Amino acid sequence: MAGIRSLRDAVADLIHDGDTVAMEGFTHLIPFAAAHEVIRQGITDLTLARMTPDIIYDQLIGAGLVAKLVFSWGGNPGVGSLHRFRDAVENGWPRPLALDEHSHAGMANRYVAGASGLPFAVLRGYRGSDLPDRTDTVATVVCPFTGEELAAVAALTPDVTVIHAQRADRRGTVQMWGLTGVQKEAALAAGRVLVTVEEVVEELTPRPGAVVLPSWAVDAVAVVPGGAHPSYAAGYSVRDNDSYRAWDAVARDRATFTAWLNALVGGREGR
Amino acid sequence: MAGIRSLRDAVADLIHDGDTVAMEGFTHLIPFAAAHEVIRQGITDLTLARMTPDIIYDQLIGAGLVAKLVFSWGGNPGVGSLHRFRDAVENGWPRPLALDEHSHAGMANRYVAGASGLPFAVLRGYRGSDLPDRTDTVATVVCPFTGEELAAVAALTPDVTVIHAQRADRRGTVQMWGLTGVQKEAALAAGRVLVTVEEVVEELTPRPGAVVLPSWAVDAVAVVPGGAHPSYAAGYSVRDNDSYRAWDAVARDRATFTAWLNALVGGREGR
Amino acid sequence: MSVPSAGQADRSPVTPDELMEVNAARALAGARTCFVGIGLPSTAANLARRTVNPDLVLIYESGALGAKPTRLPLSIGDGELADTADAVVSVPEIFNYWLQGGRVDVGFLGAAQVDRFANINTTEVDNGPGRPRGRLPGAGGAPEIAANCGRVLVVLRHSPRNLVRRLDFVTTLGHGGGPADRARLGMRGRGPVAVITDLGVLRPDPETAELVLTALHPGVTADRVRAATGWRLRAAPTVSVTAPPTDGELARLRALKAAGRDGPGDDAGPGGPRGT
Amino acid sequence: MSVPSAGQADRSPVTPDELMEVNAARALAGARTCFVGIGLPSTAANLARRTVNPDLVLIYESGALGAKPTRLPLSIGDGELADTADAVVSVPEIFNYWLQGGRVDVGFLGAAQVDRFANINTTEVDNGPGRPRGRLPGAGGAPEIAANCGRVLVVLRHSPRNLVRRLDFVTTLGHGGGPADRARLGMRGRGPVAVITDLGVLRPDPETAELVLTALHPGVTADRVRAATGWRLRAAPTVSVTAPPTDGELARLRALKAAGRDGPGDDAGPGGPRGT
Repeated sequence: MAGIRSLRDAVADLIHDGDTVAMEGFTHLIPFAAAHEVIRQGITDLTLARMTPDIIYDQLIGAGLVAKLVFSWGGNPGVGSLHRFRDAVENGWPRPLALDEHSHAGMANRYVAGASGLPFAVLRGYRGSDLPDRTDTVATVVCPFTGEELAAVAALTPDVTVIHAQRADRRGTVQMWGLTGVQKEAALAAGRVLVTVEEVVEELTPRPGAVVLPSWAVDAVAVVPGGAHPSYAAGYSVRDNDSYRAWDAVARDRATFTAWLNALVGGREGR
Repeated sequence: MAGIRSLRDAVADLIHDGDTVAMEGFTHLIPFAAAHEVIRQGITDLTLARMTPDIIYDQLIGAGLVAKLVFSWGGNPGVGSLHRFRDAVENGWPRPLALDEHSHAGMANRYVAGASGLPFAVLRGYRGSDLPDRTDTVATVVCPFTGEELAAVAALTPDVTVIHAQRADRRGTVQMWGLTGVQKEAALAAGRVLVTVEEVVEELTPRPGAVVLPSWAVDAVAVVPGGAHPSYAAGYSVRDNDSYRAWDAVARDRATFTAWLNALVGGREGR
Repeated sequence: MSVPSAGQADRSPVTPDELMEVNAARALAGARTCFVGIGLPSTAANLARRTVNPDLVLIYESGALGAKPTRLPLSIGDGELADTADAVVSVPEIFNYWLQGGRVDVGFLGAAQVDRFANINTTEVDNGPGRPRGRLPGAGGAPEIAANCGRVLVVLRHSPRNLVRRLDFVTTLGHGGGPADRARLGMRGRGPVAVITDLGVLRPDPETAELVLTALHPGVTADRVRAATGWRLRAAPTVSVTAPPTDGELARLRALKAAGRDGPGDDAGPGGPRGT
Repeated sequence: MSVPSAGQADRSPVTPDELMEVNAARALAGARTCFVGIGLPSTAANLARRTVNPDLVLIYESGALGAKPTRLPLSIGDGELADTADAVVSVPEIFNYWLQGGRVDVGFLGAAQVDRFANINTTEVDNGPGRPRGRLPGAGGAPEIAANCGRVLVVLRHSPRNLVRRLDFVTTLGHGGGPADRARLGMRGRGPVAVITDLGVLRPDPETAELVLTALHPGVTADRVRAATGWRLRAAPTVSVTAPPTDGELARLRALKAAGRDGPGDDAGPGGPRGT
């Protein structure tokens, strides 16, 4: 049953050194505030999973907290490279970054398998690609009915999944709408679930396109208005494209990034 | 792209002797009017698939149009037996009925595989049950990562899926809400899709909990108000429990059933 | 909660079905989530929400998560289930993400036949030589409910025809042929922990997994239960007597069933007993 | 549709990028559904909806089915994609039911590197001895888009660094090493049918599956294309010249891009070219 907690306490309780953490949200509803709290608390040696690492993981990688990245597309959407991700992969700065690299379809199905309590999922994917040579989480299975060989991907079961949603009720039932990506699957695949929300309301009136996570499938809810910025929460904010562009200059250089990091860690109210 | 057609023409065009047909709807939104049109047109030698055959298939079976039934729970919900189904299985009247029998989880995943363009789906199911001994659409697969053995079910890909929905727009985009069961999967698994709707509207305003099938995923839409009766369409009607109960007496006896059938076939406007 | 003697406020005597229903509801005390079959399980689960477990989350295979019906649903797909649910999801999602995902504490099943290892038949019965096998509704959700819930409760009326030594068909595995079978088959949940009938309660023996008599309803003798059981039923070292229904339990159960009189609902639906 | 000469109404000359974008849009004539990567593919698909194919259904991997954006989306997850869509579904559903289910006619991909069999690299490039391999964004949706769409269009700028004899990494299979490879691997779609660049159009030779020059944009010579190609590019028996952009095409393209000036959007995002 989800308790309504402060973000600081919820992160400290639920996310630990060495955990596999998924912070999901497909461009929309990316839980930046929670990631910044992880940086402030210095929770480290993380394996981070996310279809699109986006600048949220560029920041965690640059902060030196990430040992391994599980992903399928690592760019700054609409802008260009993730420079901290590239620097870690190409130069090992500030630490080497192991990769478990997939296609979007593969990552999505890895979460589906995790949410479904299955050890693997089947898809028509990866054929002819060099990707399977680099990972031990892609294999093949043979259909017992047709004999056809298909790709199998191992279930992805994070220790913790963190997502941002529009709102929750006081019991901790969560409601989100708009592009809801792979968040339900990532949450249900995880051992623990932390949700930051724009607001808590007395009653979750039904919304078109809403995905609801019952309170008993969530471990903690933290109220963080604007907690997806510079991503957005449909109905509450719009994507801050200027911040995404500005990140390019911050992240391109180790010194400017380090200054950004120090400012974030120095000020508890930094974001 | 879905055309808005008369039910008579749509059934005649899309459903043929010998087809595998799924008429889905989990208690809610069962496409009774379309089934009655199939009976009137005498389309026969059908393989019928449906998780819960319900009285819609009791009627088709009793009419002698069904060679095989693919299903997972065959009762009259809230009432008792499906007498025509039992008479066909136990006594071969009016013709023998072959069965391909599954659990709900297995049937649901067979449709999922079909909708996903996969030859099979994986689940934790059927273990220790005698069901797999009677079907060639359940097998096992071994997880290539953990070595665990799991159940595999063959994709179910009907020639035609028929569903009932609340409404469509003039282009044939379909919207349904409430308990939407396995309808999306059954429709997307099929070669052809026929949807009966309560009404056609100028614009499909978004609805909480709505499932939308784009017009290009549907072959024909027929406007049949009350086309789910004695099942129901949330927002338009309520389940007619009296009719479900009354069916028990009609179906229990071959003579009373035959009288019902003659009345249906005799009157084009019979329903 | 105090347990006053039964029948003080309500004039009509407690029926055997009511004893079954009240004790089935009580078995849901402490559970967080329950996967509910229509019929007796639904009656019990809805009574539990009005008595021992107001926060119990009811999950129906039609896709309703956290349904809070105001009266007994007549079918698994009643509109009120969707209208009152925390969330409505597709049938594949209910089975894959919520049931198979291991998120349900208790699976509550009806049955046509139960054997001494709590295996369940809802497929067909042998009517004897020269007669066609009698067709039952089939599996419904039961095989995966029994496999994937944390624990399973079974509720059915006691008779030698219902509680049998050997099933005519194993639709749903309970404990197979003994205590190791579930583990051998990789089943995640504990399987059936109680069979609650109109005469008493049977539970699997911890050593053998065979169902033994653990409780009698008030006024029922062990001999009567044995006579109604199709195998040589053994008794647990201690056989208790179930507490009589309280006034509150009985009043709420009767109100529930009166409001649901629009249709039967006790003897059919997926997971329910034989559909005849 | 009449094809007047270009530039009559708009004073600024047509750019090579505009030739690429207009011809990419034209390649969508007759398609029903298109799976759209952000960047150049999105520009082309949105232009097609304003010119050759008003009814084209745009499918974005973020879950938007039938999006009708009023301006170029900057990211794959722009709010307007959801707001204007016929339906918004989950990311697993987009990939499993809609893409893998075989419901998409055309997959439209960007690329960092394309080889002579239209295989695609978006993972990493070899920067030469002693230097670390250059990291690209990765696969995104491309491997399954290329596998499961009816046919695939690839759009990228022409240079010897982009169109290479041999990829440093095969992210996404085009035609493998020849015409039989897709069938051998059980791929359902036809794979890449055209590579549209700022210089012209390459298509796979029907016999060998090797990309050959089939069309030049106005004013471009075959020699210039060969010089910009990393393998010894052959020409098809007939090499046509693409029709110059019409006034309408150019006006709509420029209006689209002007409205999208809020951000780049041409050189990043899943399926887009190298993210630098």
